[in-house]
Amino acid sequence: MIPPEMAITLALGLPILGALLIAMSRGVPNLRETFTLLTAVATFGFVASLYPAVINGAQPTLDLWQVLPGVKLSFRVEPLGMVYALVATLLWIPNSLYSIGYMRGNNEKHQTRFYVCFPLAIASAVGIAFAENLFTMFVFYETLTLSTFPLVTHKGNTDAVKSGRIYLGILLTTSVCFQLLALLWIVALQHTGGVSGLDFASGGIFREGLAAGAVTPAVFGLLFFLYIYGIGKAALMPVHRWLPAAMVAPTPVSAFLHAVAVVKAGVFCVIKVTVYVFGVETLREYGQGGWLLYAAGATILIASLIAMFQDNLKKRLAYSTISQLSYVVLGVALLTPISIMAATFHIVAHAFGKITLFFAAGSIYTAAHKTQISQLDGIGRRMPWTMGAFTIGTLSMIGVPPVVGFVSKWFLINGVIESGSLPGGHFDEVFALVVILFSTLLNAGYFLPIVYRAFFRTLSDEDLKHPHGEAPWAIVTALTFTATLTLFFFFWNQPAATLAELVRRAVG
Amino acid sequence: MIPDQLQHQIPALIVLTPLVLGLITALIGRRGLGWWIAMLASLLVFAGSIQLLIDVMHSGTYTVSYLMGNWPVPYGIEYRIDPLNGGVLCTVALISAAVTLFARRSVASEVSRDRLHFFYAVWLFCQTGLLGITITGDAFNLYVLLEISSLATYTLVAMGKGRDRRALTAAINYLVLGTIGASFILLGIGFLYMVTGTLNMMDMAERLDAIYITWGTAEPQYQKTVLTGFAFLFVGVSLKLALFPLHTWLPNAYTYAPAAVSALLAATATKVGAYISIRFIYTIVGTDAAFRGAIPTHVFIMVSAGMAILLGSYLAIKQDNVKKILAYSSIAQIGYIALGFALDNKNGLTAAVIHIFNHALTKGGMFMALGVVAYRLGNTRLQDLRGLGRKLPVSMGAFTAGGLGLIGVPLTAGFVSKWYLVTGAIEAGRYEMAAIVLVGSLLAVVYVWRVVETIYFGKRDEGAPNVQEAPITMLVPMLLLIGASIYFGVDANTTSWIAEAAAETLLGVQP
Amino acid sequence: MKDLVVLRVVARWNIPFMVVFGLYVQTHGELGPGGGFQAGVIIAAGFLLYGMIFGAQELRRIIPRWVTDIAAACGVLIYAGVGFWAMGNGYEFLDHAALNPANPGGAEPWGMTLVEYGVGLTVAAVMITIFNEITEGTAPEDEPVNKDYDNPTEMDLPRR
Amino acid sequence: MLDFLHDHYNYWVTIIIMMIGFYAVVAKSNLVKKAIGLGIFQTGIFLFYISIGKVDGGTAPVKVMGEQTDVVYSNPLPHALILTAIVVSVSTLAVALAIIVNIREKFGSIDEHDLNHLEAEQE
Repeated sequence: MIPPEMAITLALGLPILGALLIAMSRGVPNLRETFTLLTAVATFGFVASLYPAVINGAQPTLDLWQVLPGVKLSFRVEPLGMVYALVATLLWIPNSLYSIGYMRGNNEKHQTRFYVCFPLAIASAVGIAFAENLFTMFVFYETLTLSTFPLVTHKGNTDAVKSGRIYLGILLTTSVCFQLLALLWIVALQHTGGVSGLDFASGGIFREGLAAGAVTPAVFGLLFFLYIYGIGKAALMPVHRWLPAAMVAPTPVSAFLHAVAVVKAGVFCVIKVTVYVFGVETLREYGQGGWLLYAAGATILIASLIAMFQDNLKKRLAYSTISQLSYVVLGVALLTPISIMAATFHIVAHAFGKITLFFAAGSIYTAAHKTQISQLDGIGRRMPWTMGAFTIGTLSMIGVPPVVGFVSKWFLINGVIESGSLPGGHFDEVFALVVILFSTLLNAGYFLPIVYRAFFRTLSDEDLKHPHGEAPWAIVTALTFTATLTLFFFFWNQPAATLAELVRRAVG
Repeated sequence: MIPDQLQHQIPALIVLTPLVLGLITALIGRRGLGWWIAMLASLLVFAGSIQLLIDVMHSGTYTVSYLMGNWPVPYGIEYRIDPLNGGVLCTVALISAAVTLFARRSVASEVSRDRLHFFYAVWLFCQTGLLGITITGDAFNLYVLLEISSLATYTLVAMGKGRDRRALTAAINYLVLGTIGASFILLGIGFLYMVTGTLNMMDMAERLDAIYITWGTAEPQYQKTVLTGFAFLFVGVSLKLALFPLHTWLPNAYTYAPAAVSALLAATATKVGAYISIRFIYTIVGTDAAFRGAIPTHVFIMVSAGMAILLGSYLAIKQDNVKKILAYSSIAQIGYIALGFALDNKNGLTAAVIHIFNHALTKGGMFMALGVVAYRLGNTRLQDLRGLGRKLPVSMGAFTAGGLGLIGVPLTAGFVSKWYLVTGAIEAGRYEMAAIVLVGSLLAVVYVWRVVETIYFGKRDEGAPNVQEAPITMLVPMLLLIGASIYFGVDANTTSWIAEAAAETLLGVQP
Repeated sequence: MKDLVVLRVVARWNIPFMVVFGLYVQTHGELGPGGGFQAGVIIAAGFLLYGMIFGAQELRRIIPRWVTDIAAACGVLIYAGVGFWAMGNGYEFLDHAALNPANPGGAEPWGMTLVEYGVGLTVAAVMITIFNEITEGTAPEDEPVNKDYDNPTEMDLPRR
Repeated sequence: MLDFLHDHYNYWVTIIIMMIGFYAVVAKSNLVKKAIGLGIFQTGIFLFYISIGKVDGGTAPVKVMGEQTDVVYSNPLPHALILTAIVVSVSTLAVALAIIVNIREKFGSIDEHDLNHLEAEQE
């Protein structure tokens, strides 16, 4: 058994080491890609090795060093972080495989830079997952933004540069103007006894300060607001614009970063600060969840409606992501243990489903060079694996029973029912229920037509002139793997469920 | 390790070494010896200042004092070092050493051969002045050394004439404004001398304290005299510091000076100005008189600093010459420093002191990176930097890393400064200033990213000259400073220890 | 201007007196009014007068630039040397007691005198250097230094 | 009022001289005139320093030989300081003139309007 400290160090350090090795093996693609795969597998291994300890209630810690007096770069593995870290590192493995197929299949340039930035982003994601205090979380949040910037602008053309600006602009603006401000405000409060410290703590850090009057409820509410919008990666409207913009990136990047690492980092941070900084009970007591419920609900509905009118497949997936992310935020806003659990579980469920969908989109692009939904008539016959996987992903997004998406929706609805004492009374619950149900209809409305087109329409004459088969084997393997996971996880979701249950206990 | 005898003499030697070696350079510096002598002087001074700072931090009282000519305190010139000027001293010495190493190839390409010995002599005089201002405990001595450094600076800026004749007009503008500023400082010191009858800073501070006790009762005219003196001083120092709106000399002076001179000036000259401001406000006049006397100076400073941050960054965005972008960015960064010491609390002051150091590292390194560009391309226009990321990977990488520091990305030195600054602003209840600082870092993103995009995504023109990476003597100091700016962002314990000690001494808190 | 006989004669008579008076001020400086700075300026004034009357070129002939360069540096080095001497002997910089440890008070005038000579040398040399810097290359040597005010050049005209 | 003016006449003189110099610096476009203005400006400050060294009824600060013990001397320190300041001022003037000479060589003019014009052309 590896000592936990060592495992944390390796989970963080190995991707960085891998990035170095990849950078050194430029010019030798096979070696470079072997390193990528090895790093991915090993990193997941180290993260997974922490799992037994965590479910047994241990919380391994690692202090790196003190950056400023009283401000440490330190890590603590708790169940919530474990969920995110496991998802991120597990999905990195199929994604690496997929990247190899995609990058080679499309003859992309600057492949070494691409493979170097990926593990750096993973290291950042693991850093966010395991962060023990707000400072560490902020640091890795920013490094994640910066390390993914070269991936987003990978193509280097005017479009990519412009999207890169939006990506960086929104993520940095929100994180610097809101999150950093809130963070430093909390630091200042720390000096006057308003908060108990920067470390994440069960039940939040504001309890005593609020009770003693060192923080006013207004400031408390404002800080919560700043944090929620400061975490721009959660793509809560109106700070969601970076997500569709980032779709200019190569598909593996979109798939991984914008279905898994980056966006999940956002919602993960939202859950984490709600549970461990502001405290679910405290928020409920001071009535701070209400506005968030409506913001999340509005985001879900508006994003779904926008998605309906997108013809570009990746754009539609992007808006679907925005809406799905807000399910997590909605779960948080309900402020009950079970809804937090639902939110945690949805991180996993959505990651599996959405990465499959993106993989399929990239697969279509690689094999058929198609990006628009209207071009997809009859493609299911030529690419049965891809479109089969796509269908499974779709079902997960909608939340149809034999797929994992159903589980999180189930918990979410449970949460709504349980949250009897929301600030606004019954109206809030009704609103939440309506949002969940209506959005399910919308999800079906914008996903099922794609499936219908692919399988039940015939190929156009134009398409018949350009025959093509499935995408390269690496791509197909990867997407089959994730589709299987999506299905399989409905029946056997023990690890995620256990961890989510632990999170629920930490809340309640 | 060092003989006690020598260790005792370090404060005097720090100023005398560059002065005497500068003279020797002027005498025998022909035949390429000039650079070697300057390098020797810089290294000696750097070693000495580190030793001195260590002495100060471990002295228990946080002070080291040296009496020139062994004259007792109020009569002679005292060199007095506490954590504040010890830190600034090390900053100046470190930057000087690094830039001197950088200067060899860079200056040789910009200044004619037969003037090189003259250049290095003036270069050393400039250092003498800057180090002297920092170390001295005597107000008039400070003025004289300020003028030594300023005169040297005007000359150094004017030496950019070989590349662009606008260096001359920039220099004369700088000279006119700088001299007016220095005259104001002289006048201000005169007023304070008139009231206190002493020029020793500590003595002056004590006598002023005694005078303040009688304020409003026996002799109210003292109050006016002190405040008038302070007003003159403050305006004069602000000119030297390039605090908005007295910054107009700065952009051209930095842009058209030789690359090494820009790096030295940006990293040290204005920082020393900030030091003078802090020294006069906190140690001598005292915040009670300066901020809570008749005039709420700190409000003025905050308004100026806020304008500097916003307008400086905005103007930086509008520029087409990368050196000018950095020059305007310097104006904004000076705003951060000024804001720090206007907040009048521990975190704010710590931010000011630590940003003096952090920004010196970052900006020094970035100007060096542009020095490489100028060395290879002959100019620093933005459009000529297109696609340079592949041609000059090291320099442009350093520039980008420095740019991240300017923005204040976590784990760079700039972040540490902002950390203290915003915390200080919130503690002082100045939420609007906290917001301005954060908006300022976003504007920094815009002007840094404009350059970064050009460097990495731009296409080099057809037929553009093929350039290659700069010689190693230019890369080493640049990487040293940029590396340090990252190191002190990752582990800021030492710098914050010194800066907090400085803030505590200034605020009179017992450590 | 050297063709104006009055100027020439008066200058020739005056210059030696100026220099001698400068030396007097110099030697008298350590205890009374006077000293190196004033002396240096007065001595330099003598040379500058010569330069103005007979042309800058002529001044540079009798005192070449390397002489003033070295004199300026040497003056400061004398000053600093006295200080370093004290340092080397374990005193503070410029503590003149080092010159005569047996009688510290008595050593003071000695130290001051040495220092003042250094100052005088430097000031005189620097004044001449400044004169050289400004005149070099601007006024052709065969023309008089003054302007022909009846025919002003463009530079002299008042500006809008 | 008259007393006020009279008692502080040294300040008035200082201010007037400084403002004359300052006017030249600001209003004159000829760089040499600006430099001269700077010199005048600084001279005002020198006078201020010297005037504050005056002690009522004091003599020159030269030690009076003999038995007298009640001699009042003026404060010599400001004079010493101003001596240094004059050196600084002269050096400033020298540097200014040297730069102006160079400007004349490179631009062919020492008038600020011309220079601005020439610089704008170079842009």
